[in-house]
Formats: sequence, C-alpha cells, structure tokens
Amino acid sequence: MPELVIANLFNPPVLFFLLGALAVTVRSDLDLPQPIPRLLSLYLLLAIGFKGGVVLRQSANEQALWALAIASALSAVMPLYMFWLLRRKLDQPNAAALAATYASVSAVTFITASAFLDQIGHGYSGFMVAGLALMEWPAIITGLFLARLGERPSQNAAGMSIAKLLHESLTNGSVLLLLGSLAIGLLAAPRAAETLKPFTEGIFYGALSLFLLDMGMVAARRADVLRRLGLSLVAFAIGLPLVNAAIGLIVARLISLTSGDALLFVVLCASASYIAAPAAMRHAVPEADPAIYVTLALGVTFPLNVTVGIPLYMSAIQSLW
Amino acid sequence: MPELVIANLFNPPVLFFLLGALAVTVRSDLDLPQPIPRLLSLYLLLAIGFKGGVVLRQSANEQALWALAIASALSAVMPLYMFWLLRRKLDQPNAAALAATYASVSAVTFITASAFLDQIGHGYSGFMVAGLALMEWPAIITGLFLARLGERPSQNAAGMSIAKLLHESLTNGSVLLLLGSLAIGLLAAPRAAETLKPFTEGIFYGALSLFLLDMGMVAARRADVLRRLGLSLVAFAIGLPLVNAAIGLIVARLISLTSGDALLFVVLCASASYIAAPAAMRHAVPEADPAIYVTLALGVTFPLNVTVGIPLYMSAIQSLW
Amino acid sequence: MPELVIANLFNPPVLFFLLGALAVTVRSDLDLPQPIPRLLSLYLLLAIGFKGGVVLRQSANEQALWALAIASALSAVMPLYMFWLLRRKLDQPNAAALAATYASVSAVTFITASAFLDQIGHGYSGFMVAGLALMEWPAIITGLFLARLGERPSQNAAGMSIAKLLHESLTNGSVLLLLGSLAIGLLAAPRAAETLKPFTEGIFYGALSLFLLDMGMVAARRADVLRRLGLSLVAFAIGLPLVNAAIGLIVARLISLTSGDALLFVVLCASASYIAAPAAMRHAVPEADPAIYVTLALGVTFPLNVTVGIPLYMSAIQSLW
Amino acid sequence: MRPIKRVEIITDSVEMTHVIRVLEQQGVSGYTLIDSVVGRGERGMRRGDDPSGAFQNSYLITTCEPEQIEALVAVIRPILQRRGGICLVTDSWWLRH
Amino acid sequence: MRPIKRVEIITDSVEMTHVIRVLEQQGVSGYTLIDSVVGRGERGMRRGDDPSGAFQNSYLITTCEPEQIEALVAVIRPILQRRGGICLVTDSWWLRH
Amino acid sequence: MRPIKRVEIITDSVEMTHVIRVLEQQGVSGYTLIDSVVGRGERGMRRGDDPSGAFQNSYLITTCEPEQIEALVAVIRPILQRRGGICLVTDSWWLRH
Ligand SMILES: Nc1ncnc2c1ncn2[C@@H]1O[C@H](COP(=O)(O)O)[C@@H](O)[C@H]1O
Ligand SMILES: Nc1ncnc2c1ncn2[C@@H]1O[C@H](COP(=O)(O)O)[C@@H](O)[C@H]1O
Ligand SMILES: Nc1ncnc2c1ncn2[C@@H]1O[C@H](COP(=O)(O)O)[C@@H](O)[C@H]1O
Ligand code: NA
Ligand code: NA
Ligand code: NA
Repeated sequence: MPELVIANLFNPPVLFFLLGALAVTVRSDLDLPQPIPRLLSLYLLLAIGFKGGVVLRQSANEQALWALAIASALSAVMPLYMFWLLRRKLDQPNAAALAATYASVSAVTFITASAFLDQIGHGYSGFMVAGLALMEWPAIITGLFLARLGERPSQNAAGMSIAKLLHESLTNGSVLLLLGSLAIGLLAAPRAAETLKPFTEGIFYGALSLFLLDMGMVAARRADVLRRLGLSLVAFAIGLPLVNAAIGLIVARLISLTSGDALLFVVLCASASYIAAPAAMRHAVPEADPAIYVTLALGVTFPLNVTVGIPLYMSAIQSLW
Repeated sequence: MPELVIANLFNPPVLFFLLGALAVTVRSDLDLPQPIPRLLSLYLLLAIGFKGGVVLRQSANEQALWALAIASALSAVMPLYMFWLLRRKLDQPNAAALAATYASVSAVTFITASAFLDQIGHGYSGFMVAGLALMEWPAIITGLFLARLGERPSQNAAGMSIAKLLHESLTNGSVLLLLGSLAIGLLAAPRAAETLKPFTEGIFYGALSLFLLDMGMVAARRADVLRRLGLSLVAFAIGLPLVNAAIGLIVARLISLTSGDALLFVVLCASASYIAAPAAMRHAVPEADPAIYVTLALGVTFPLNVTVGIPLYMSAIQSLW
Repeated sequence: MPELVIANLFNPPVLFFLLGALAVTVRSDLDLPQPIPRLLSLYLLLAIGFKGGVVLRQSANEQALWALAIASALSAVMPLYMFWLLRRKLDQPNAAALAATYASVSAVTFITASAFLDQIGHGYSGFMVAGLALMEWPAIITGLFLARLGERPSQNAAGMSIAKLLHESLTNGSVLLLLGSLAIGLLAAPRAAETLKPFTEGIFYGALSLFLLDMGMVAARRADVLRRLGLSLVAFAIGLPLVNAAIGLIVARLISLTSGDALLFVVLCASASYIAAPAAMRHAVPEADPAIYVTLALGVTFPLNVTVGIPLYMSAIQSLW
Repeated sequence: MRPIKRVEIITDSVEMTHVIRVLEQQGVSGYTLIDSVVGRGERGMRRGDDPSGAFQNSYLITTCEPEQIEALVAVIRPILQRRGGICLVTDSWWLRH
Repeated sequence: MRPIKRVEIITDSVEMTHVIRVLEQQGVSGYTLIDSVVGRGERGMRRGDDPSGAFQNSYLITTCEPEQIEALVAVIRPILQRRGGICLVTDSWWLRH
Repeated sequence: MRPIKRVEIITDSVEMTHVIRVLEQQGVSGYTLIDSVVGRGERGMRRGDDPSGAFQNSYLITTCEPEQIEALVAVIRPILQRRGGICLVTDSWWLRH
C-alpha cells in the first residue's frame, strides 16, 4: 500500500493537482482562465471515450455486458442508502441531490485511475468506459424521485418531469460527448483509430496534468465554503466514498472482474459526479444548494480519491484478488 | 461509390461533425465556447500551410505552376455564371456576394478531403495547398465587380476601392496565416520540419475532429435561418457545388492532374468559402445579407461536401481516370 | 556568424514571430484572442520546467549548483550598474523598474534559444532551467531597493514591504508554474516522464511557433508607443542586452560552462523580463510607467534577441570556447 | 431619441435561459448577453471556475417601454428570489434608427 | 463629480471599427470595448459562433459631454440604420480624477 | 423597486483587486466583474495582449445606497488618480427580491 500511494503521488498528473492546490494556498495569481479548462475537459472526454470505443470493439463480450448492466443497476440503488443516512443532517432536496451526486460518477477520477494503472503497468479493458457513461444517469433519476418523495404533484412547478430529466441528463454535454466518442471509436476503421492516436493517447497525460493543475486550484478555492458547511458534512464526504468503494469491491469480486477493471469499477463507485449530476440537479431540484453538493464532491471527495483513494483501493484489490 | 461514402462516413472527423449536428438537434448543452474554435481553425491553417510548404519544396514543377494559374483563373470567372443564375432569385448585391462565396474556397473542406485521401491511402501532392490560397481571392474581386456593375461611382460611398479590397482579402487573417505558413514550410530546413511534425501532423486528425464537432453544431444552428430562406435558395446551395465540381472535374482531366490532386481540386471548386469571402463581402458589399451567403455555405454546402460530396467526387474521378 | 543568423532565421518559431510582426504591419485582422496566448505560455512554462527537471535529475552536480548560485547573484547586482546609467534619462522609480526588468530574465527567449540549440544539434544540460527560475527574482528585489533609495519609510504607503514583494515574486503564476514543473520533473518516475514526452517535447516546437506568432503581433503593436518613448531609450533597449550578454559571456567562461549551457546563460543575461518583473513592479513601484519598461522589453529587446541576438551570442561563444 | 427603460440582470447562468424565455414572452425587442462574469453577492464568490457551471453568472442587458416595466419586473422577481442575483432598471434614451 | 452622457452601442463587430473611427473624429475622450457578446434583435440570434465572424456583436461604452451628444448621435445613427444594433444614452456622473 | 446608485469602474486589472478591497471595506453588498476589456483613454490603447497583463483593463459594476456614494467616491478617486481609468455613477432602481 505505501509504495502504491507513493507511485500514485509521484504520478505527474497527481503532482500537478497538488501544485494547483498549493498555488491557491500561497495566494499565487496562477490562473487558467475559461475556456482553457473547458477545452481540456472536452478533450479528455473525447479521448477517453474514443479509446474506450476502440478497445471495446476488440474486447466486447458477454461478461462485460453483464458487468455494465450491474454497474448501471448499482448506480440506481446506491442513492437510497445515502439518502437515508443524509436525511439525518439535511433537508429532503439537499439529501437527495447529494445522494445522487455520490452515486453518480466522476470522469476525471476515472481517467486519473486509468493513468495510474498505465503508470504501474497494470492492464485493464476498454469496456469500463461504457460503465462510466452508464453509471452517470441512473443515480440522477433515483435522486429526483427521492427529492420528490411525498410531494403533491401540484407543488413541483419549478421541477421537471422524468422524461425531461432523462432528456436533460442524456443530452448533458459531457455525457453526449463521452457516449458519442465511444460510438465513434467503435465505428472507426482501425487505420483511422491509428491516425488519431497521437491526439487521443500521445498528449493525453500532458493534457490531464494541465487539467488537474486547474482542478487543484478549483478544489482549493472551495476550502472556505467547506469551513462554512461544517465537520459532519465533510465527514460524510470522506466516509461515503469509502463505503461506496467497499460496496464496489464486493460487487467486482462477485462478478469476477479482472483486478485492473475492478479498480476502475471501484473508483467509479467511490467517485462523486461534479459535472453531469450537479448540472441535472440544478435544473431539476432547484431547492437544493449547489454550495453543498458541488463543494463536497469537488473540494473533498475528488482530492481524496485522486491522491490516496486510488492506491488504497488498488492495494485492497491486490490483497483480495 | 457506396463503399467510398462509407469509408468517408466512418472517418472520425466526419463522425464528429455528425455528432455536433446531433448535439444541436437533441438540444444538448454541449458547447465549445470561443476562442476554442478559433484556436483550432488557426491551428489547422498553420498545419496545412506548413505541410503544404514542406511538400511543395520537394515537388514543385512546371505542371504544378500551370495548374495553379488555371485554378486561379477559374476562381475569377466562376462567379460570372453563378451571378447570372442567381440574379433570377436575388438582387444584385446578394447575387454577387453569393457568387463570390461559391467561387471562393473552403479550407476545412479541403482539409477534410485530404484527411479522406489519407484514410483510403491515396497519395496527393503538396502544391494544391497553394491552390487553396490562390483560389480564395480572385472570386472575391470578381464578386465585387459584379456587385458594382452599372453603379455610378458616386453611389458606392459605403463600398471599397479595388485596391482596398485586394488588401483586405490578402490580409485577411486566415489567408495570411495560410500563405505565411506555406512560405515558412518552404523555407524551413528539413530538420526543423521534422521537429514540427508531431504538432503539424501527429495531432492533426484529432484537432480536425474537435473542430468539425464544433462545425457540426454551428451548421445545425443555422437550420432555422435556412427554413426562412426558402427552398429555391437551398436548391442553389445543393446544385451549385455539384455543377462546380463537374467543371472542376473537366478542368482537372484536361490539365492531367493525378487522381489525388484532382480530388482536392474538385473539392476546391465545389466548396464555398465561409471565412475569407464572407469577411470581405461584409466590408465591401454591406448591402448584401450575410444571413444568405454565410448560411447557405455553412449550413448546406459544407455539410453536403464533407459527408457525401467528397466520396461522390472521388468515385467520379475513379471512373474517369 | 552569418550562417548562424540564417540558421536561426530559418527556424520556424522565429519565422512565425516575423509573420506575426508582418501581420500587424500590413494591418491584417489576424488575431489570437485571449486566453489562447495564455494557454500557450502556461504550456511552454510547464513543458520547459518539466523537461528541465527530468534532465536535472540525471545530471545535477556540484558545478551546476555553483553556476546557479553565481547566476542568481549576478541577477541581484546587475540592476545596480543599469540603474546608475538609466538615471541620466529617467526618474528614480522608472530607472529602478527598468533596471530590474533587464536584470531579470525572459522565459520565452530562453526557450527560443534552446530550440535554436536543438535545431543546430548542439547539446546543453537541464540545470539552466533552474537558472531561469533563480535569476528571475533577485533582480526584482534589488530593483525595489533602488526604487526606494533615500525615501523616508512613511512615504511608501503605496509600496510594499520586502517580505510582501518576495512573496509576490515567488508566487507569480509563471514563476510558480516553472518551479513547480521543475520539481515535478525531478520527482517523476522515469516511466512517467516518458509518457509525458509527446506532450512536453513532441508538440513543443509547434506550440512555441504559435506563441511566437502572437508575440510577433504583440511586439509590433507596441511600435507606436516606442516612437513616443524616443530614441535614447530605444538605444538603451538595444545596448543593455549587448552589455549584459558580454558580462554573461565572461562569467560563463570563468565558471567553465559548456558552450551550449553558456549560450543559455548568456541569453538569460541578455534577455529582459516581460512577465514576472513587470508584474512585480506594477505592484511594488506603481509610480513607474509600464509603458516604458514593458514596451522596451517586449518591443525592442525581445525581437532583437530572438532574431539576431541568439546567433550573435552563439558565434561569440564559438570563437571563444 | 426616445425614453426607454434599460434593464440589466445578473444571475446564475443556468437561470438565464429561464429569464430569457420569460423576457421573450413579455415581448422584449431584443437583448444582449455576456455569458460568464465573475461576481460576489449574498451567495459568496462566484467565479464560474467549476466544471459543472454551478457557480457561473451571466449578465444580460435588455430594454423595455416605460409602461412595460411593471409587468417585466413582476415576472423577473420570482426568479431572482429563488436563485439570487440582481436586476437594475435605469432611465435611458434609445437612439431609434 | 460632473454630469456626463454615458453612451453604449451594441452592433456588428465588423461595424465597430467604423463606429470607433467616427467616435474618435468626434473627439470622445476614451471608450471601452467588449469584443464578443451574444445577442438577439431584429436580425435574430447572433452568437458569434461562425468562423467568419459575420454573426458576432461587440459592445462599446463611451462618454461624452451633454452638449456633444447631438453631434454624436447624428454620426452613429446612419451606421446602425445600415447594419442594425442599438445605442442607448444615459445620464450619469463622472468621477473626475 | 427602490432607488440605488449604480457605480461602474474601469481601470487596470492589477488595480482592480485594490478597488475591490476598498469597496468591501465600504460595505458594498456585491459586485460583478468582467476580467478583461479592451479600451482607449489617456494612456492610449490598452488591449490586454501583453503577457504581463500590464495593459489589461477590468470592468466592475457595483451598487450603493444614495447616502453611501460620497464615501465611496472619496476612496475610489485616489486610486484612479494614481492609475487612470474611469468611474461613472448612474441613478437606477433596484428590483428588491
Ligand atoms: N450589488 C451588486 N452589484 C453588482 N452585482 C451584484 C450585486 N449583488 C449581486 N451581484 C451579482 O449577482 C450575483 C449573484 O448574487 P447573489 O445571489 O447575491 O450571490 C453575484 O455573484 C454578482 O455577480
Ligand atoms: N432591446 C435590446 N436590448 C439589448 N440589446 C439589443 C436590443 N436589441 C438589439 N440588441 C443587440 O443588438 C444586436 C443587433 O441587433 P439587431 O440589428 O436588431 O439584430 C443584437 O444581437 C443584440 O445584441
Ligand atoms: N470616456 C471613456 N469611456 C469609456 N471608457 C473609458 C473612457 N476613458 C477611459 N476609459 C477606459 O478606462 C481605461 C483607462 O483609461 P486611461 O487611464 O484614461 O487610459 C481605458 O483603457 C478605457 O477602457
Ligand atoms: Na459514485
Ligand atoms: Na468553390
Ligand atoms: Na537579463
């Protein structure tokens, strides 16, 4: 485990994340103004989707489809237990939004985990990218049901119908780009896939490093909001990913994923969405406060996962597989 | 022909174009805010110009110079027949601006065609990039003459002198960057050209894919303006490129271009400018409405060419050469 | 010497610099809107820092540490003689700010010089990147002392304490990113360094070319301010780099740098800062006019160094080493 | 030139699409939008730096006839109440072209 | 503080260089420009998303002395007539420094 | 709606952090910032194109109570005197939510 933590921490993308956090801490004027971060995140989604599609074409099999179906179902039920827990501290809309956020997934955490596997020379298959896409929205739908639980239909004037929400979450820019790139990777001729490699793979780690530099700054800037939110919510933001990772670990073992795929799956379970789910929640559950669900996902859970979470989950897998 | 269409459609850049159009159609919030598209288009012009210059240095010959002179002349006379046709539907300034737009050329269509040739493993020479630069402005000059035809000199207070227009179209950012990069590619030492390759060639298809993703969105967003313009103008925007492609085909055969160069030349004839010519027309013919000439070029002709035009022209060439 | 000038001028990044200057001169509308230049400059700092760190890890030795200490000291004392000279023409704050600017260093000039060495196939070691970071701020501190010389403490209400200034210059975005990337390069596992190569080295010359295209435009746009500043200041902006280069040459010889490292060191001495030093001076010496110190550094000294300075210094080194 | 009410609204980017829909229903003749501005208000600093856009503001300028303003204000107020942001109304003159 | 006319103009980016030339001829003391804003008006949606910049607006703020405003309006009007866009004039106070 | 002073300040980006600090000390309820605008004034053209940001302007909008304005102006004036830029104050109405 310690050597995995070190291997991860000496991974340049993670170091750049820490550099970004440092920059904010020492009040540097370092800044990546918009739309640079947007460009990098679109690039990362395109690249990971395309790569996943290319690999999926070669390696799709029945077991993978089963795994994806189970991942999807897991994302749909996970909000339930978290909602029940969170209701002790939060009102209904906020508990529902937070549960949805944590049951949904973070693409960049996934990408960092696959970079980690690359660094330690550990294989994994492409189909988990599809999992990334498929675990995004069931949690969102469940979250919306929870937010409306017990509500009279007439009240939700500000809210949205399920059909609208499904549309919203499937047409969310990141989801669409990821799914679209996956499909394009699946369809592309091998020769074409080869010519895209310098773009989708060559500069990938560099772009990830630059993006994580920015994410380090963004996460660190949320620190003062964190103080306002209080310790018990921060404890949730540390505890929930660990519990979710444990759930993911058990499921991965039951469906006999390889250890590389298991890590990616566990990371999906442990990660919290800070793009698609918050975007959907803001539309669909306007009563919930993004200062809570975005700040915890971005300011606590994301840093936790990319720095110590990934190697922790990997060492758990190594001792169980 | 069908297999060429499929080869082109399964070309990732074209698929990303369709993905962009899909994103607008399903009302996704996917967006590449400025200046990301600007960065990509500057990059593409720099890369195609530089590559063209490097190849030109190795392969310039008399036949190529002749071909370029003829291409240039063709661009100067093509507006005439289109103006005559378009006057049936449009007033003088709009007919002139549209004729100039369609006789001028689209760099990105050209780039997509060269990517298509790369994909099907078909060779072509570098000098057609010079054609891209040389076919841009003669059409613009002719267009201006047509716009002023029969006008008393005193009227054109709002207009521009030919010298000013020539200056305008040669110093247009895209034209200057393309010509400048071509010159730099010509001058650069072979060793230097080699060190630029990962930039100008390695990531080229990826950047093209990302740019076409945006172009797909831009083109699809013009759909409602298209409806307003009416069917006969849309018919023009479909018919003119086909006629121009046929003209290009005949000329290419007469001057015995190789089949790869012939495709690029035909694509130049068939494509409509949506950067340099519109920019010049807006300054020089302010009475013409960009909602007409930009929308038809961008919303109809460009999608037509990149999806079915390129393989169609190629199959025609394959059956004639 | 002439063949070195030509080798440098036919170096694509330098040609793109000239193309940018040309674009402004012919009043082209070519433009790289923000934050494109910002993205490129952040990228260049990250890449040069990381590469330097990786090389430093392999090649750090005692002599290098000595050289860095001397470089740092030199940057601290150089403002003194320049201040004494500049006081003949300028008031105290402006003379101090200008002296600090010219004793500090320009990262992009350094990068262009290392690209030049790559082009002519001349080796150099990584530790000079550390010099780039270490020569940045001593000059700034000295400059501030000079600006305050003879001032009663009560007057500097608008100014800053030394501690604040040191903080300011070490947390300047560019300095932090450069130092941080250097540290990450030092720490990164060799395997990780390898996976970043296509990003930090592959596309490096291309990104430098695009950035210098913009810098050419920025420098040329300052031409009208230059006219206002008058000839004697322009003479300073030409003369000081040459004197500083000569000083650097002597020092480099005394401490027996290799010829490649000597060029980089001389270029650091000859170059004037147009990012970190101006940024610090604006905060710390608000009475000084950035139209003077930025314009001379950016509009005269930078173009001079990248076009003829680098090959000039190299030929001097070749005849002395 | 004729008198007109200049209305400017700064609020959540996500809410702005809603604002625009409401303005169009009220029949405003046009509007201008700056997509992303930084701001501070009751909800603290909003930089637009997070990837979901949850902390991004947009800035909108529109105009309306003096007699229209009451109706406009009535539909804008509930949106700002729910989501925060500000709306300023200023007397101006419009250069009719 | 002294009274001043605050003038804001939103029109085609391509036309803005023309507007600025005309303002400088009128001797305005300065101006501020936002290069690219999104807008909707008589000519429909203008997002600035097309590569030629044909559908891009710019937003300019300037000031002029109250007695200057008539002359300014007279030169701005024909430009807006030809190309569209709006011009608003507001009474303000200028903090003289 | 209640009357309010709309204050807009355009000055050096580097000075803007100073301006904001001063505004917060005066207790303004909020502000909105556009980070980078192009401008021309006494110090010539400022495009924000140089890498140090020395020629970059920012544009800030804030509001204050009518009775607060004198105090605000008193603290803003010395900053603009030192560094240039403009400050306009306009009478507006605030849609209280
Ligand atoms: N007094 C004010 N002046 C200018 N902008 C304001 C003011 N108050 C709020 N804003 C803007 O409105 C946004 C949302 O405000 P709030 O909901 O109060 O946090 C802020 O981020 C600012 O951009
Ligand atoms: N009433 C309005 N309020 C604010 N901006 C407007 C208004 N009308 C037009 N505009 C702006 O002016 C641009 C050009 O207007 P038009 O020529 O009417 O299409 C639009 O795209 C908007 O940005
Ligand atoms: N009359 C004006 N109207 C609008 N903006 C102005 C005006 N004067 C100055 N500015 C802005 O303030 C900045 C600094 O002004 P100055 O210090 O006079 O150069 C300029 O670059 C403009 O952006
Ligand atoms: Na999760
Ligand atoms: Na054509
Ligand atoms: Na120096």
